[in-house]
Amino acid sequence: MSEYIIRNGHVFDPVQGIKGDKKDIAVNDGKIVDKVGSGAKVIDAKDKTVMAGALEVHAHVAGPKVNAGRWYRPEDKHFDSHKKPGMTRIEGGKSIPTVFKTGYEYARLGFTFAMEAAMPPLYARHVHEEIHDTPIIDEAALPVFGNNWFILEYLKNQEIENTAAYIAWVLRQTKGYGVKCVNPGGTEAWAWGLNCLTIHDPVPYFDITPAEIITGLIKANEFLGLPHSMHLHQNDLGNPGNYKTTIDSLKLAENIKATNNFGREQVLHSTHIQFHSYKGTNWGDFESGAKEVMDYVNKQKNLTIDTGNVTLDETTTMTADGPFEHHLHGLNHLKWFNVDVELETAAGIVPFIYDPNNAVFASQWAVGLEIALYAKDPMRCFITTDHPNAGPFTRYPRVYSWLMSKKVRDERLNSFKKADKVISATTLQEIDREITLYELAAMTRAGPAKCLGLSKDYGGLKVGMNADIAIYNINPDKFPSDGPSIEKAFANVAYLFKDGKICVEEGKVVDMGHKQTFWVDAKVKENKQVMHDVREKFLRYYSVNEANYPVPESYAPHQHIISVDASGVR
Amino acid sequence: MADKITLNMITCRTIQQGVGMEAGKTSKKYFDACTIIHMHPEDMKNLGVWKNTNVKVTSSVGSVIVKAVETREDLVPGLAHIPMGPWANRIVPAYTFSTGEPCFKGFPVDVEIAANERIMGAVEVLQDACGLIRK
Amino acid sequence: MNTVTLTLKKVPELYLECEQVTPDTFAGKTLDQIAGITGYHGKEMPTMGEYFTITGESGATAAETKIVVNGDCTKIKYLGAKMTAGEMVINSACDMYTGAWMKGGKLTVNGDVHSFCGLAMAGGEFIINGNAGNYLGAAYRGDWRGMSGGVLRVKGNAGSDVATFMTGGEMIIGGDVDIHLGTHMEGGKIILKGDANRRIGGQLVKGEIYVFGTINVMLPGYKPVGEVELEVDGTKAKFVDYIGDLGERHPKRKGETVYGHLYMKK
Amino acid sequence: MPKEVTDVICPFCGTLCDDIVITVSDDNKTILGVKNACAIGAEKFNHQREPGRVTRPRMRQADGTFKEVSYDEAIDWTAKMLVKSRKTLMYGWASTSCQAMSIGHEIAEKTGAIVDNCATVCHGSSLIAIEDVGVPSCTLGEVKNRADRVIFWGCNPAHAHPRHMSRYSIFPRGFFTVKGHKGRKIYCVDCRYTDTAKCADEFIQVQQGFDYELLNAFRTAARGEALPDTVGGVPREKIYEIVEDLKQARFGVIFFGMGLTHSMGRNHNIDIAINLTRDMNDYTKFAIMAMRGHWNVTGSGQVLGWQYGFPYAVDLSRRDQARHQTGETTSVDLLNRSEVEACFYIATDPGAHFPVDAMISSSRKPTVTIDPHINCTTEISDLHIPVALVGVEVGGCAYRMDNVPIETRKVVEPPEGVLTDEELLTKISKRVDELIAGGGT
Repeated sequence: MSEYIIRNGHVFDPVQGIKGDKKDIAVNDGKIVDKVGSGAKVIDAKDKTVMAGALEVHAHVAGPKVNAGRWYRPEDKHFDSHKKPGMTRIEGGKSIPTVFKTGYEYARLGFTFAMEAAMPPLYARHVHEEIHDTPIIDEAALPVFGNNWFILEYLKNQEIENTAAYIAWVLRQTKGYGVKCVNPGGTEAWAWGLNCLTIHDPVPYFDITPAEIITGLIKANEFLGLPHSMHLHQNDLGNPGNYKTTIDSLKLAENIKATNNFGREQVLHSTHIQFHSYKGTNWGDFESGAKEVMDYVNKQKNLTIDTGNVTLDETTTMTADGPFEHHLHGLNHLKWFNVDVELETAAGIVPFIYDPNNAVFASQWAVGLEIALYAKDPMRCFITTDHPNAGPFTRYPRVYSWLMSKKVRDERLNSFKKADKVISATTLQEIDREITLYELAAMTRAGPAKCLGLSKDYGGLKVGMNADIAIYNINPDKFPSDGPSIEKAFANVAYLFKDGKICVEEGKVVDMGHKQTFWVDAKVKENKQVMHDVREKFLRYYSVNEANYPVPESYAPHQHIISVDASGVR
Repeated sequence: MADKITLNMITCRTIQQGVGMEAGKTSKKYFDACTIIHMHPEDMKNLGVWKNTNVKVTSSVGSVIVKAVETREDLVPGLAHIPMGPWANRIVPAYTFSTGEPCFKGFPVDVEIAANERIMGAVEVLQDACGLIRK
Repeated sequence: MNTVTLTLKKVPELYLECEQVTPDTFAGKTLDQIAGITGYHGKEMPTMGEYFTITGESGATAAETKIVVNGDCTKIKYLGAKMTAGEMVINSACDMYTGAWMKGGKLTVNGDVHSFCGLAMAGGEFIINGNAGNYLGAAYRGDWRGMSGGVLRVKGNAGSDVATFMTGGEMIIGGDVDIHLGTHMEGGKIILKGDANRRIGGQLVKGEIYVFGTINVMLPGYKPVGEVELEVDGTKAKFVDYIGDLGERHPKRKGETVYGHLYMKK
Repeated sequence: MPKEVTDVICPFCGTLCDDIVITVSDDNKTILGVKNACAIGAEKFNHQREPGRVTRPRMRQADGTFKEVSYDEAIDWTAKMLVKSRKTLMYGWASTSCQAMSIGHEIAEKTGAIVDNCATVCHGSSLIAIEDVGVPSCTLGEVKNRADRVIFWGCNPAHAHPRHMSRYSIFPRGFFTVKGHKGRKIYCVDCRYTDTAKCADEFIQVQQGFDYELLNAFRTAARGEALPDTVGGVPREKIYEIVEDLKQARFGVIFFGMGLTHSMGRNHNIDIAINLTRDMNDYTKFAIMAMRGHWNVTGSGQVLGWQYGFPYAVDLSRRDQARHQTGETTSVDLLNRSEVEACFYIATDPGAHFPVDAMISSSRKPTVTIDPHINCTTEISDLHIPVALVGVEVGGCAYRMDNVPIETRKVVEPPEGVLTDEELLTKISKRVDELIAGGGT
């Protein structure tokens, strides 16, 4: 493998505390090294910004509902399907790009890793087929557990060890990465057309509450010592007044300590928290609850969050929160897709237009920015658009421009048709903070890597770490002052190194890299009870045989397996 | 009794057609399963056709010889069924209403007795239409 | 207004896709530049010059440009698609997507058009002096935004799925239509001078359909509520007012449910 | 000694039963017995070793007879046809693996072809409807575990999906459905008194072609509005009675088939059935599902979906853009209008299943057919390339009618020297690359 020396770039690396100093970065054999020989290829990064490859902590990029969203929306790409010159394939789709476009676009934005945020275990093969076909970036997927019958039954009796053993079994069957929990209990209730809107609403038949599910999954996750924490999409998403349920849910993590060998400190990751930070009782008296939520988050060191920034586009919402999508369809009457998945979960899809002329959508936009701007510790708050729910990930450069420039975001804020209403319902106008490049590196690189338990090799530029490096045409000393220039600078990297290879050069894909699928192999003590239950459920309730459930090796030809051993835990 | 009667034609799957298909398109099972027209007894009476007699079925696009049979899957008078296959497709109008789907179900056909006409084989019935049979 | 005249030299072997033949693309271009514009013929990308004799002169803007197309255009797609201003006259029948996504200007076809013409039309005037095919003024697949503005006038008959997901604008059909007229309509106005086959206004949320002839089978979701005297496209007549589709959702305005209306000439 | 292979997936219909047990000869070459499969599935496995199976490509001669050629010659001929043709129809894919499809799409993108699958004459209407109005659905296990109202509308699983009723929809006992059939009310709506109708508690005979009107009446009745005396031959009282019963369901499901997709109105019949399902979700829980035919037609839609964003009829002829328009880029329309100048068929038999006019048009173009067996299409093609039987002689991913992916299993070896779809397509793709690099197009 070739050697590189990236010279004279402004390096931003929270892992080493480097804040824009001019530094050379040496690369050899896929790793960042001390020094390289004189034959190393020189990359001139003068007047450029150098960061580690970014990590996407939460996006819907592969799997059954993502794909349904693609194919049932031909109108999303009828005018947006094209092939760029070079080695790439046809790239299609605005709100839900095809796998090819997903890989290329992430790479062009400087990303080297993306986490698929919700994998129904029964559909794991589908998720992996798409991951397999997504070029360049490394990916992993989180199986959903919050409405799984095994989990509901074990946690009803507080059987943490059985819960953990079952999780370990599922991770192995599905090549999954961690524990995702979406609208705990609410999605099972949805199988009867119902929902759980607070964490104390009982789940029909199973006689358990969302609070018990959340607590139990956090404990099981720590029992196993997984690299990532429990990853929660809370109850009552998107409704005015939900910030109380949000804080109630976060409180469940109090006094639980992270137990793992990966340097992860949080026990709960609360995702797209923008959608969960609303005050008021209806859309008329709606107000931002970002301050209240972030005050709590800032205090609690064992929490991480991601934002879920609304980008004000036409997009496609999709979530395992089935009842929410039904509710949304009732509001906008656009085509509704729903799938209930036996014993496990559900998913819904509805196209959505975040019209900036609408005060509610403009306020949601403001809440998302408030979340990030109120975050005291950028290592615990990550920027996402909950792609494609609040907007497509391809809009990250625009989100960055709003966060990094008060001028740019105030221009947007003040040009809303209902600007007065948005200004009075939120506190955004009062916030002067501008996210710095160093903070951005924490919110998109070092932070997510640590949160995912990958900080040993990813998210930084320390010697020995993986050579995933993004170089932007940004001179920190002359940071652009207008929105379009900031967007342009972040939209196409000057260079993207992935595993020490140049994959993107001035926005052009030049190499497909060595794409890997990450998954976690958790070892537990032999658990006869759980294996009996598995056999029983497959015999009686599943529609596939147990032997046809696992994801075969061939689906992930380049695996990056992270092993944990919980067989000694008691 | 009429020389010919007009019926509403549908072409559908049957399990025999499915088995025949998997046995091979040139198999006897396939031939037996697909070279039939299901008719209501009343329509057969009107036409004066005995069961298991060959008939000629003609639509706007062409004709095909098949064997008239009764079915245990009851039809209403006026409705007829030929299992899907190359024989049925000799008479299925290809017009799709710009939906991609031709008119497999619900098109008018005339049925007349053709007791002495031969039913073609699966390949033959297609090759014949395509003009690929050298006479 | 300046005029560019295209005369077809040879009928394409496959179908020629000419999205670029609009006043918008031609405006401000020399004849040589126009001749150099490419279309698609399968995977080939022939120039307009290969297929057309091009004469005349374009205007500085689309609004000042008129295009006249002569010759047998039955195998040409996308003529006038996405035009926003100016004028086009096609003295031939033409194929799919003629005038699709049209936003403004005037497009006249002196002949028949195939399917998907006037698709999602948003403005302007589109006149078909012949028959139209299926999905006239309908939405593109998957879209809930069909024809939303402008006037689309057909002298002859139109096919099936006309004006599906129409949200605005006006469509006048001189002859008959086949099945599914105004399905999923949520606004706009359809005037049908001839007869309709079946399934008129199915799943219609909002909008008006006027029928001068007969409907083969009326949908069960329509209910007569009275008679009205109306002047429709220059004709004064008595119509029976049906509301519907009663099986579909309907918006409310000031506490009152807003139904769609199907007016049948008495 | 013969051995048993368990948990085998049946590569026949969209039910994708995964509990088949196959007895295989000691040398892994012959299937000796099939357990658990329906009559059609069993026939498919048993047909694997038919006498006289073609194992080498065959090229049609001027006199109409076929001559055996080598795989290399066949691959070269195919690649040249694809590179030369300005617009090619690449149709089929429903009976091959997702992995093979992927390679096929790459070829299509390079050579400028249209990729279409068997949905085009089957559930294409359903896909249009879902594109238009979405679909509330579920997995088949949900039906087994929860459904207490099941409607079969214009479908006949007794014939087309023989084990559907016993595995998922009528008879099985599930978690919340311990009484099995007794706890479910089964409706069948059809224009014929089918064998499925005979299993139903209530048969509603609708006049052929009046499904849309009847569904419109169901929706109108659900909103408490007035109805005419009869709709599509069904009395008004019956309609009200059924709608009220459906509202009482705890979990209802509608299965529909080609009675809706093929009849007048096509996609609109499904579109309105989906809207009825959506309406029912205002009262209770309701789902609707297409009874997909070919075992992996759903998979083709999925792979096309994630690669290009459209479920079928994907036009890559421009090579730098993917487009989709049913009615234009669909196989039958392309053939009717002679929009393509070469045909490439794989894992399907349009000769048996397309209307004759479309096949007459096809027979006048250079045509390659890739199929394990001789079928109607192979006999009007210029070239027939035999391949291994996917799901029997080679594995690969398939998607069930509810989109659940299942990896099919290899149970026996293919005949000696016969390539798999994946191997063959990879070789064609390579040859295409060589030709293009050599200045083909």
